[in-house]
Amino acid sequence: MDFRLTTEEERLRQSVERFVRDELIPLEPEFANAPDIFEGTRWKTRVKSSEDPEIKRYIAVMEGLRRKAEKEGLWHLDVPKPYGGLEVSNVALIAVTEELEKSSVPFELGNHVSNILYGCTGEQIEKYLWPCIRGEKTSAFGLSEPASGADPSMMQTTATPDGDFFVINGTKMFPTFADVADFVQLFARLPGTSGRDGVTCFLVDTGTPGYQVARSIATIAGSEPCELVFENCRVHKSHVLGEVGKGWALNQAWLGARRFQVGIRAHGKSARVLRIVRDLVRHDEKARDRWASRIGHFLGETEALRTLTYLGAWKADQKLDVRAEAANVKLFATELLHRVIDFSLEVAGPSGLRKNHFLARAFRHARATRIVEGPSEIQRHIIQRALFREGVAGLELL
Amino acid sequence: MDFRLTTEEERLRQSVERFVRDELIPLEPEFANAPDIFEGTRWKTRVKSSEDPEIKRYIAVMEGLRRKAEKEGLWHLDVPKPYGGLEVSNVALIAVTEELEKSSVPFELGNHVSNILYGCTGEQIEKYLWPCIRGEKTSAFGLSEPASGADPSMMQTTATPDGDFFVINGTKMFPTFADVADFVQLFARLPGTSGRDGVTCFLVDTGTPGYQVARSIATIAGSEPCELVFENCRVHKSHVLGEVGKGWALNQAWLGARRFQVGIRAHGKSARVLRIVRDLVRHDEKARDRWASRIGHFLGETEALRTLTYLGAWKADQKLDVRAEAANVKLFATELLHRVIDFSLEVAGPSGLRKNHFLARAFRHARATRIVEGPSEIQRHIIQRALFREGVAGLELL
Amino acid sequence: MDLKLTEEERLIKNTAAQFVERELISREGDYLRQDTRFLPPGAPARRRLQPAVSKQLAERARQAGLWSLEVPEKLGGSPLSVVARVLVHREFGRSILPFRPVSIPAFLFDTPYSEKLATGEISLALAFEEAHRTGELSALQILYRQEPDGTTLRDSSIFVSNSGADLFLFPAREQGSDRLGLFVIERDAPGMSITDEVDLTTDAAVARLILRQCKIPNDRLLGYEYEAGEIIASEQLNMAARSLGIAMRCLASAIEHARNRVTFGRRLAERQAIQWMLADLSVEIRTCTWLTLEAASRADQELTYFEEAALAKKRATKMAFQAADTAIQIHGG
Amino acid sequence: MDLKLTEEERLIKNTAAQFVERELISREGDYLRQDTRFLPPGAPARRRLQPAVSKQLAERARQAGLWSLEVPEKLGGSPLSVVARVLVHREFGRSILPFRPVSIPAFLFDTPYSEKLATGEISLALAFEEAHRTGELSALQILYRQEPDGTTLRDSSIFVSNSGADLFLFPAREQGSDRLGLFVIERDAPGMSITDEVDLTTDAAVARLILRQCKIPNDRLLGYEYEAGEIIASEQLNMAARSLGIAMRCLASAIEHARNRVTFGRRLAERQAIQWMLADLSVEIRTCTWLTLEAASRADQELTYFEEAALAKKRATKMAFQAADTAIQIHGG
Repeated sequence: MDFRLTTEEERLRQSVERFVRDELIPLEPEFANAPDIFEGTRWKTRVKSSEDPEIKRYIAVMEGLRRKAEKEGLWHLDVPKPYGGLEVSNVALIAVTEELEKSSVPFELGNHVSNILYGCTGEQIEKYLWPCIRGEKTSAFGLSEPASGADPSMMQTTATPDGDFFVINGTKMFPTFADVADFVQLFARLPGTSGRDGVTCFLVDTGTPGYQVARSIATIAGSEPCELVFENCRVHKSHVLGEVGKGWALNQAWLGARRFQVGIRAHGKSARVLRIVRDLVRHDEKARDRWASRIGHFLGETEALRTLTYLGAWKADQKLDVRAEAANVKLFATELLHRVIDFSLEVAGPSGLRKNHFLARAFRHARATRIVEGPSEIQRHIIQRALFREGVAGLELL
Repeated sequence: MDFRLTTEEERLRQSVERFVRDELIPLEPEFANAPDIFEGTRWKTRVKSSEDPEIKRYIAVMEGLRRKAEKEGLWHLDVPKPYGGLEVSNVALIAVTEELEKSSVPFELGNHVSNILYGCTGEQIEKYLWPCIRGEKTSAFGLSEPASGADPSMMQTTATPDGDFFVINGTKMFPTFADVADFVQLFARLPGTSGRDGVTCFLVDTGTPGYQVARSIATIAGSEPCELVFENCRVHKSHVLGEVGKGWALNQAWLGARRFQVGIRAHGKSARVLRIVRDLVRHDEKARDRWASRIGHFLGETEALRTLTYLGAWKADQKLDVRAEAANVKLFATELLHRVIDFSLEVAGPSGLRKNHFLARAFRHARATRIVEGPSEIQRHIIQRALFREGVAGLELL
Repeated sequence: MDLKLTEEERLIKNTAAQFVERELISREGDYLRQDTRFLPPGAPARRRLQPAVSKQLAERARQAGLWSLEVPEKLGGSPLSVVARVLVHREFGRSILPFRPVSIPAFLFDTPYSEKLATGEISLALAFEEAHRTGELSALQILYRQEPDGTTLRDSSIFVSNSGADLFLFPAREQGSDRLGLFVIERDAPGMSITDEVDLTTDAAVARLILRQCKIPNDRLLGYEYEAGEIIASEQLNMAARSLGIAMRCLASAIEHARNRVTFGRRLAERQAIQWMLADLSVEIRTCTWLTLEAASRADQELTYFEEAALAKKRATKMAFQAADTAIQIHGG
Repeated sequence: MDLKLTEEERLIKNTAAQFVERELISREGDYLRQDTRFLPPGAPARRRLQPAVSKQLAERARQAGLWSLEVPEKLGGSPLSVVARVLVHREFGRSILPFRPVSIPAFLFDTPYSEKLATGEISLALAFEEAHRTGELSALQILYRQEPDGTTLRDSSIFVSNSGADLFLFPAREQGSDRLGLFVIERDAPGMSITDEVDLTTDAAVARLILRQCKIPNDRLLGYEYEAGEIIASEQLNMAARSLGIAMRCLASAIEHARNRVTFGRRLAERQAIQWMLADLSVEIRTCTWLTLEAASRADQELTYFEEAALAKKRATKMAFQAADTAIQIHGG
């Protein structure tokens, strides 16, 4: 049994560690006063179009960081090799993210490429995949509906074949930033199908007639879900991603991608929150004695989350079944982070509630993570299902 | 809205307060070293037959207390007036118990009379009820079976009518102290019945042919459940308590009796445990700072339990539906006490685990209360059922 | 013991409930509605109640007898019992509209401000943040020294949440002693200023009250430790009561959603996980309801109630958070 | 990173699992069986493993290579890696029989006791209660002073749990300095006695080790702070490992019961409340399993591991309690 990174992974981790030390940490004082929106992913999308000079200045800093990272070969880490990326292991990606999370500057290495887009074929590759890899296009993910979420049998949006086209009708709720995205990965079902069968995924360009983003909705988390309306929207069959009728599997694959990142992110953020709490009580002996054991407890929880995350990533690299581990990490990570931040607000008092305060931002951002991408209830369900399927054998060593 | 006791209730409370101050508190040093068995109800039953001189000495002290309490008119508090008792209100009984619980001496006012025995008629009154009121007889409660608990449909013990007799066959698990009881209140079903229907309650004397107590079982709580076997045990129809086929309602009534006592007992015990914890850290400033806020938190929980308990008792006195309140109090009381004791053991360290130590005893005793008389899961079920039946109206003021 | 509401209590509670339903809940849609279909690229602005709406609501609340709940009879008010006040605040807690009856401590009605406070012409803020934060009077920053020609306040900077008020009530410690004094200061008093308002996550704001070379007339000292304790306890009861209203609303909404929402072929209400979240929440609400009422009832009977009020506030505010969190989870999950 | 067991690790784990199944679990019925059909009227006696059984088990464990896991090669042992040792203790944790491989710190094998310890002829107790309790060396009662003719120990009274041992290892603080010394003392050393054994709730017992005018040879000082830390960390890993075994057994038993038990027409396993209790427990077990193994692996790689071991122990022991508590609730409810 060996918990160490491989030499190659370790070398990558050290590069990122250096990058964080040399490039990000020095920017922290500046970002401590950044506008509220520099939490979550809002700054990468809608805010890019802001004319506010202060925001433009921050965006310019981010662009500079991006160029430096690209130069050091730290950009396309999780892009497959055929597309010019490093295609690093899950474990390596966790190690990289762990380093990045040591800084509070909200900088990520690489662009967000929805993993299912690697299933693009033919012209789709030039039109959707490459621009996403290069950061020229962004996409929204159109699955949930007013009455359906994780349950495919409730999906009501239909795609009716009509010659070489499909005619799409229905409403999608909550694809984030769809109003500023270039296209949407839309899930709809063929007429007369039910359950998982017949669900098909389409790549629908913003501006396609019959496709309208009705509104965007403010949330405390800074992510902005939208309402999408499709009225007799005609989409050519060349826009089908993967196979007709096999779209539900794509959704599952999307959920499964890099699913241990949530663990190491929560680990990093939790550690940073606890550092702030420690700083708050540092000069007050009574406060230190009062809070020390709870801080210690949460630090221990945070380290436990780290161990669990690496375990999951390693199992994923071995192509083992990681459904239970992934649910484990998602549940542990999001619930822990919530408790850590709640605790930090208790220690910080009212000043922690200031809108721009790191803790207030962290709170707003963390709350959503207990719901999105499978709420805690679904995670527990997955865990118990595995438990009753495999018994304690699922917890045994390999 | 008025939270005060009536003048009469207040007078009774003060009498008990005096009794506790004058009679029980002075005995505390002596009882601090009492044998392990002086927790729970073991000393009232099996231990009475012990030849151990030390145990006999303690029993004699208890008998002395009983005589004093009888002299002061503090004995038959919850016995109905027709049977010479005071028949005090639920609220008054809670107030009395609150006073008694201020002392760690395990003394209770009055004998345990199973409330359903007040349904005795004819000769049953002389044979079972009066001796129980006078403390001359004790009874066991024979409901659960190896495969059934709270669910009547699983009950398998049968009572087959045969002329003026019923022939009883089956096994009962866990009636406590049945081996030293004088009779058992036995529940069995008529042949061919199911669910609640047909369940009948019998008063079966110890020694009746065909009725055998197979064994008693040691538990950490000091209560000793027994296994009862009935093999063609013939019981005359005059031993039916209440109506034939209507026994399940008796079980419900039994569960409902004085159901708020568990709240005030847990309140008292929790307060005493927290007093011990406070004494433990009193002389150590660092420990005080470390534990103070958790002690304060638990004291607050304990007071909340008290308020909830009085509310329930008052509603019961008004003959209102208290199913949700009772479940509330049972759940809150038993789970809180468990957490308080667990916390106290954390503070006390290994010495709290000594078998005779108050905390160790309290721990063993408290664990069982989360299961017996409806486990926490059943209580939550009752609460949610009321909630979905009545909505928030069930929480509104009256 | 009689835990039923008295007729008066029931009456004021129903009045408050109707007011909240008709005047506040009915306006929530407007208040919450997003101004634009698409969010602007900058940081979102703080939501506020329009001043005209605020004024109108205050007027109607006054007509309904739900405004200055403590105004004494000599000033034309009909002061409520503490229990009744708690019932009113509990109803107001049901609405997310930032509007509630102001609380004016009784002893302020013996000051020259009394009439204007009673009519609502001027408003009052409690600047007790420091005392709340540490719970220790020794930690108070503001020191005072009384001299024949006035009271000198040491230069200080404290947080204040209702920064738009005309009068500020705050505790201070006497220089060289342990005595605590309770002072009132006018917004435009020399040496006093309000600065640095920042938005909170809660749609409220917090600002700093700065004292620099500030000297005030001696009659601005209105009370001592007990009065300060009373104000704190009274505020705690109000907060506990509001929290109950918040929680009841959240619970009702969660129950309704759970009854209607179907996932994987079953209603959420049939799932034990959901049932238990709500069962636990209801236990907490029932507990806090009666803790709050018992503390209020003790206050009415002139028994000690500061600790009881503190406990009710601590527990009820946590409960309100739990209620909102649970309702969000059930709606979102 | 490779989290699979190596061949050696798998081998020793399987050996231990078989031993526990065949020799320990098979004896549990006898061990737990109540002596009489009806309980006696007095206080129940402590349960103990019969000395003959204990001895026989030790012999068989030694044959299976599961006894002194740290015995060095020069004394005929084959010391295990820390990971392997953890795997062994985890298996032993599965049985409630009070029997486990003894742990003997490596440096004791350089003392005259080495052979007898290796053969199991004499036994060793760790008297570290004081150090565990406070976590602070400054709180240690026992002070020592080294002189040319021997080491004087200050009169003291400390708790010791394995009071039947022949040798006792304990930490002490040097008089007038912060230095910590690690000493071994024989049971019958002059000035040393064991008294006041009392039963614990756990079927174990605790006693007092009393030192009165005790002077021991200077060579009984075996190490300093680092060695004491190593012993503590090593014990913590053993406890964490045992806790894992306990929890796995409890979980397996709860799953089985939940699958079979029917109430109100449904199996417990179909109830979300039960499912979630067990799901939460399994999360905790998975977490503690890997915390423990990671700490052990760090020890093997000679990285710092004291903090990791402490965390694993703290969390795993709590988890074992939770596991037992949950299993009891599911069986009883």
